[in-house]
Amino acid sequence: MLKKLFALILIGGLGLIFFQLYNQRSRREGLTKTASYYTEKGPAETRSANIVTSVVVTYRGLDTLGEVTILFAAASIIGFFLKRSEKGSKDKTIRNQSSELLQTGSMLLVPLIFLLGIYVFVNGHLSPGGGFQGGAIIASGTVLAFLANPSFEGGRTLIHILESLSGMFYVGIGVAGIFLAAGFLDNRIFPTGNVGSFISAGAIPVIYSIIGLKVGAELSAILYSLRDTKEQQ
Amino acid sequence: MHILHISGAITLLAGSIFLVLGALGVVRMPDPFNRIQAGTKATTLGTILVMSGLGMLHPSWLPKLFILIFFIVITNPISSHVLARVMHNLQVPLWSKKDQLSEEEE
Amino acid sequence: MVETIINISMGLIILAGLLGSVRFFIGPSIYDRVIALDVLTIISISLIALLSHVAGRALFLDIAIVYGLLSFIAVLAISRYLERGL
Amino acid sequence: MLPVLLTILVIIMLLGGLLAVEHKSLLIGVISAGLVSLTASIIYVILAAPDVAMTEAAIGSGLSTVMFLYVLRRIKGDSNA
Repeated sequence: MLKKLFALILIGGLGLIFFQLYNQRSRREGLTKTASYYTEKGPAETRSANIVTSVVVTYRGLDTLGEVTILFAAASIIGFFLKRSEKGSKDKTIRNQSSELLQTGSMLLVPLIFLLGIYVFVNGHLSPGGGFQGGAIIASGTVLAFLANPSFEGGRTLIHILESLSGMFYVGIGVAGIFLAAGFLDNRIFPTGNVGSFISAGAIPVIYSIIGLKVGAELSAILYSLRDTKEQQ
Repeated sequence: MHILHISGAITLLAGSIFLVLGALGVVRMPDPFNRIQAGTKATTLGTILVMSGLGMLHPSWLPKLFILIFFIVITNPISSHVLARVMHNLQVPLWSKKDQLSEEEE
Repeated sequence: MVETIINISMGLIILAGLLGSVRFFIGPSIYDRVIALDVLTIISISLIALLSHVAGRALFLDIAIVYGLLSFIAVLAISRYLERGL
Repeated sequence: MLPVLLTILVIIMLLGGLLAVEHKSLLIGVISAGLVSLTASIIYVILAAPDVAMTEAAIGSGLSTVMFLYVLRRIKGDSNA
């Protein structure tokens, strides 16, 4: 009872502070200095129609590399700590089969979801979305395959190959930017087209495809290891 | 051109009325089986009508709207079927006390 | 004329969302809440499509497409969890 | 129309978060988290941030629910509703 009262008082105090902040705010006219630089120079320099993409991939590309590295570390730690059940010993978990309608529907829908994910990360420089979103959509396709068939085993080696190769290519393109263009992860190593056309923005679609494949492979690997953990007792 | 806009807006209105009726069915129906029936059928039709109305208002959006209708028409029955199957297997109580789908004959 | 009808239908869709969330919050069993979540995702697909008309940008339809293809996975996962098939 | 919609969405979102915290059943908490992510995605669309809305839609609609359910299955062994 006392604990709840304390929590209520805490929430009330926080609400009061936020209300004060809300009352005293002043509407900012125009953009900040960094934001106005991105919106003015971004399309001209990177030739990408989506300014968020040009910031994420080019101006702050090193941060994106760090995020991908963190995701890789998380996936490998989960794979390390959640032990897989051995091949010889029978898996104790009883999983009920899914209905026939779901199995038939998933045969149509899993490739469609993969296709949507590829569309999202290939079109990242033109429309909302990009590598992380496309990777999450691809992992959702893996989820659907698991739901339709609980003992689904396809693509386990492909995931590990994709994970390693895409990481190598990402750093490779970044290093190529040092030699062929202005700096690490510069997108002008390929010819930049016109803003808004499909083949434009230099290396941004290539980098986003690599990020999408890597994120999709890592999230799928996490799902595989979450599914295959040994049951307690 | 103007006729197309007005008919698109009316189709949109019809679709939103179906959405409201579906949601009302979800609130008012007595047991989960009736609710899933009202909530899936009416809202699927309502979404299709809303997308068609938007397609009449903006003819250049038609490809994306067709893809959207296609996805909804495929995915919606699958999810409601799986949920209804689970409810039947776990013997959720019916409102009418008489199970027409029960396996054992008397 | 056209804009008035569109405003009315937007109000109706908001009303539908309110009704669906009423069932979500009072729903006695877990199944009622899952059904309400399913209905709410379908309503929100229509809402996002209508918002893209209000904003006049076809870009927002991409988000509606993502929801249209992925929203049923949550319902599917909860159903498979309940019948112990996950 | 849009401010009214924003207010309604924020209220639904707050109630969903409260339900997720306060309800005894963990499964209902997972479903409420799905509702919170749904409303957050619509709010991002209204505030004209399509990239963030796309992220929220891709992560929150299926993936996070499934990961929560896998963990729930592991820690509880057998449980229904």
